[in-house]
Amino acid sequence: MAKDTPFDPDLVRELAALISNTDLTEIEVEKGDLRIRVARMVNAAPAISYAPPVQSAVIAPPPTVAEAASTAKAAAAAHPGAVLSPMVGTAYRKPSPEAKNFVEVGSKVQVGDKVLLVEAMKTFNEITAPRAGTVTALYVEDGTPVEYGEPLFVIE
Amino acid sequence: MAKDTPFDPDLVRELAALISNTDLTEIEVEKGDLRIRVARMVNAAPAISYAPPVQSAVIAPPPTVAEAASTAKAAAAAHPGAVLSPMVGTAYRKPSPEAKNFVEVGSKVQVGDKVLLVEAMKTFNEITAPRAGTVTALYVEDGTPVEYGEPLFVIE
Amino acid sequence: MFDKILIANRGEIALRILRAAKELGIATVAVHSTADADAMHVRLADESVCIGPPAARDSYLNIPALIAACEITGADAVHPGYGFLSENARFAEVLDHHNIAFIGPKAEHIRIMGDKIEAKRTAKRLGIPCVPGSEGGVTDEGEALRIAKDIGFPVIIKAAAGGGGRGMKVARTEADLVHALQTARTEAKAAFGDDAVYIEKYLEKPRHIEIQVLGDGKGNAIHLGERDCSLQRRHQKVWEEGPSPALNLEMRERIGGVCARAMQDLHYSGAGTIEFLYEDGEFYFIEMNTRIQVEHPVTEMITGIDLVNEQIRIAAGAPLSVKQEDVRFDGHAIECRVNAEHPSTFRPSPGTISYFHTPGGLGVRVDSAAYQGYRIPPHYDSLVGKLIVHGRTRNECLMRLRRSLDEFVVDGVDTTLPLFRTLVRNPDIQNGQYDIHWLENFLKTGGIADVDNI
Amino acid sequence: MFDKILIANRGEIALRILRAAKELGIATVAVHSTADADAMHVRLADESVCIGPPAARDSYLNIPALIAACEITGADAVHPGYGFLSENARFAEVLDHHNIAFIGPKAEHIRIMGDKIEAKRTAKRLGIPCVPGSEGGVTDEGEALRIAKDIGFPVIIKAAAGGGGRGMKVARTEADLVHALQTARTEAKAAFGDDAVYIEKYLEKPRHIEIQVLGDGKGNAIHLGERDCSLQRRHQKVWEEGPSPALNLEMRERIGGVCARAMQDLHYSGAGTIEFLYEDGEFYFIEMNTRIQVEHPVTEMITGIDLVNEQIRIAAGAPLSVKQEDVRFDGHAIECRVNAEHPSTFRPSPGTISYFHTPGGLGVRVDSAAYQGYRIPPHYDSLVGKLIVHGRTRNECLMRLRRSLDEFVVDGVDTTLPLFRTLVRNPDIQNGQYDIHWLENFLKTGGIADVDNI
Repeated sequence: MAKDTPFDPDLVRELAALISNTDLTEIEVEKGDLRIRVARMVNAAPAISYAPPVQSAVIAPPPTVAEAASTAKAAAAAHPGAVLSPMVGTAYRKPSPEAKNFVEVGSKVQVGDKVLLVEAMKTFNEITAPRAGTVTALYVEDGTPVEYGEPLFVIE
Repeated sequence: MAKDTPFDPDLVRELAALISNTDLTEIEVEKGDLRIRVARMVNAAPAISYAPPVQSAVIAPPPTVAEAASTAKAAAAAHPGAVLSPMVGTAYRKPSPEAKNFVEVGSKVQVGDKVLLVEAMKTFNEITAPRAGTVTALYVEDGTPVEYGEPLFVIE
Repeated sequence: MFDKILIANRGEIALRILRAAKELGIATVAVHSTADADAMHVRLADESVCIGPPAARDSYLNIPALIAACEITGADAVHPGYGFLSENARFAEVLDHHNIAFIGPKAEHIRIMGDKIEAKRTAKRLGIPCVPGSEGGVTDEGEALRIAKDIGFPVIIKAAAGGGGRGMKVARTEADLVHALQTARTEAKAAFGDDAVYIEKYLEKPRHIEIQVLGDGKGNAIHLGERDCSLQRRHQKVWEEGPSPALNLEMRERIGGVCARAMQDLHYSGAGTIEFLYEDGEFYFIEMNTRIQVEHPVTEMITGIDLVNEQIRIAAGAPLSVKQEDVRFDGHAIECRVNAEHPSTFRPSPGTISYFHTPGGLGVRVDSAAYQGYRIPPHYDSLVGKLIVHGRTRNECLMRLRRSLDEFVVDGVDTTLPLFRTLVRNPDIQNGQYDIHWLENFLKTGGIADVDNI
Repeated sequence: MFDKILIANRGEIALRILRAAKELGIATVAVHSTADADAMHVRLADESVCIGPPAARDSYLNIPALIAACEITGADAVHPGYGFLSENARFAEVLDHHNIAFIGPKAEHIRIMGDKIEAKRTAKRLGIPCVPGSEGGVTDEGEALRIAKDIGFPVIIKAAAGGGGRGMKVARTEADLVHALQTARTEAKAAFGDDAVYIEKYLEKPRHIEIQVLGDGKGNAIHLGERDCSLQRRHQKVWEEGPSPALNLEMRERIGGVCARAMQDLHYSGAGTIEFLYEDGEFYFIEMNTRIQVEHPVTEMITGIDLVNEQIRIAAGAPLSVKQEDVRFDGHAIECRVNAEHPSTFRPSPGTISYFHTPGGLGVRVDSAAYQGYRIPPHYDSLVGKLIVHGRTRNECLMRLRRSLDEFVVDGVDTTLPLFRTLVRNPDIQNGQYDIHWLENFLKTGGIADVDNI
């Protein structure tokens, strides 16, 4: 650095590093006729963000009807191979109590194969495979309630 | 650390640790010709910031009693040479209606010189110059109301 | 009493029902579309069920989904709120078929009152005053004159076959009538191929006054006085109050008595509202709503009676909690419907509420499902909340309303709060001098043009 | 009527006064310390004046600053709220000297009731029941027995010269008395060099019951029934309700009548509260507060009378707005004082409110100066707000309180909301079976230890 520079940039950089590594917002140094002051505004970033009432224990979301595997399910809903329930109702894995399940985890399915039934108002709605593949997860037991949009199974 | 470095980074780090472990927001150290000042903004942290009701036109702050020059005054309150009112009351620039003003803008004052009177409950409280200098601004007219903490004048 | 009520609605009325159920110690099920997963009543309910996508026909109007939701949660009663399925007789029947109680009147009464012609016929039979007019089509000039004299001028002449304003003429004098009749018949003939016309009493500056009723379904029924809902925009009520500035005690008791007796005769069950046009001391039946209404808090504030609590108790077979002679009207109440709309253009303003602060203190009630950070979905109505204020007198009520409106902060979306801040300061409103055309005229003449300065 | 009222207070009561003034169409001046510049009532007032630094003695207790604030704003009346200068007779006199109305009683009455001995003497003279006991010191055994029999057991024996518990003995029987008297006299002699003792009725499980009064200063005065404030912690009221679960109509009318007549005799002006201990059907005067009280909304909710409005009107020379025979008690009301304190340790928790959502709906009132983003300063009391709930019956009120408490969200600081959620579910509270020791015992025995799960 040239002799006639009024200050030493390296010195400022060092101060900047110091200020970053501490929680200081300002450093001022004075020695002889030299005086350097560095500052940092840490709250510059956030615009306004709002705390939703869900923060409070009191107004936490209530249990959904299918609470049991809820966290696993929440993740599952985002799975690209997940099939979601098109309606609220009761899910069945077989056409009658005596029959065997339409599919099991590991079953290979073709497009249109029956996988589940969802009953609402005595109407049994067939849930079929939207694509060919292997059933890698099943989130409902026989006779369990399902909500609209709840993940039922995964085909991969 | 090289001999010619004007400051000792370890010293700054030590000050940073000190400031973190106390509830200080500023430390200034002066020894011989060395002066180091470190500061920290403690309200910098919060991720959540709140929109105060002042945003709304409805719950805007009401006019203060001395609305007239309010924006100029707000700036003035931060002026290092500003003298703030120690009480709420009515400000007077002269000891009696016939007398002349204690000071004018441009007047030179010594420590203890009378600058204003503030009256509350028929008691006239002298506002004197806290330092020597020149009166560079006067924010109150004779007989105007002042609030506690309101800037009265500036001495530079 | 019921063990678990499913709330087949959304928004502030869903929260209102939840509150009533909680206060009765009854468990609650909230149902919601995917757009309402964050709703306040969903958060507060004991259980919640997602019943479908945002479109109401696939969720809140989806009967199979609602029945399924009852079955998987074990709800033994459904409260339909207002709108959606609240006046759907088939829904009531389907619930009955599934042994689930419908918190509302009998399906038969919903059906009768849902049919314009049948409703008017029933009202007449029950002694409820209707708009007087010719029984059928009139073509004869002499008969028309006789009828008009009988009714009293002004009268309106409407094409019997028609609708939509064509062939409608107002006659204010006998001389008018002959000319109006000819014109109306000519127009009717041209438009519908039929020159028969109806003659009816014409109301120039009516008020909208409605009577709240409660029946136990076993022949006991009472009235809870009136609400004046004349301040409307495009047939949407904006400001409701009770008692009406236009009625006195005697008129209230007369029309209230007529309505209560009619509901006794009908063996009506639950809460209902009989709507009238009112002019020159006379009432004219418009329709009956067989459900809780948006403006029900006005009546609650002046009578102290919790109408949703009554609905639930009646549906569970309990008797009415009060007798007619125990109903007392105390003070005055006004409700303002705060919508997420621009206060002068009324353009809907869905979006996120960035700041929400409700007024408090004596005589102030807020019924709102909104909260800070709540996103108002664009799929449904724009009601953000209702501000209901009570005072010992109408004047105290107006002054309290004024100060409450000034405390109410809703940022992030446009609301109609500035409209109400204008209305509460208007001399006509302060004097109670308004009819069903007042607000439209006020808005048309720029009453709230300078809204940004309010 | 006044043109402009200066509110010489802060927090929720400052906002309460502002609301009453606005509803009367009177301009308002908020005064505040530098710590309260962001207060809600400051934002809502027509004018504001900063009167000093945070310390109350330099701001809210600073009489010259308040007088100066009146003078520079032209306020013609001052409402002192509660606490601070509200029971300072000199402040009332100084205001009078400056021709500014003090919204409160005459200085003379403030002074009398502010002096413990003078207050009791005055109460006795006015026929208000006091704790019966010996007129002066007793040393004779026979006299002691006669007095004790006269009063009825149990009695408490206190050193006439003493204080602080030394020389205090409770005697439950005649046999007890002789022994207790000896011990007390010996202890008194040792401690104070004087063995004279007082004998007084001993109350084992009293309730705190207070009567609200209003007088016009001209000899007219009424009572507005009682509030039961027995639920206290360290002599701080926590939960107040009215009517008291312990009183019936006849007892209310009897003690209310005594208080109203006393205030008539005194020519008392404005609002006041006569506080009693109550046990076994008898009332015993404690003190009279010559100001509005924190718990005044309980009375407002069951009578419909706006007490602050009355205070202002009376101070302006208006007559009382109601006669005794027009006062009706309607339903039941409970107030919970929500403090920024840990709900079981009661450690104050000043700081910023990061989320604030108040309950709404029928029968729910919130009196609070807090808002989201508000920073509770550490300099003053910790009251965040008051939740007041009304119901037609005590049971309805309790159920409504329960659901309201569950809707109330205050994040960012600790509050006593969990304490109230526990209390409202407690069988003793539900049955109204509590005395002034109940809450302390409940807390001592870990009643709210598991607070984090509430």
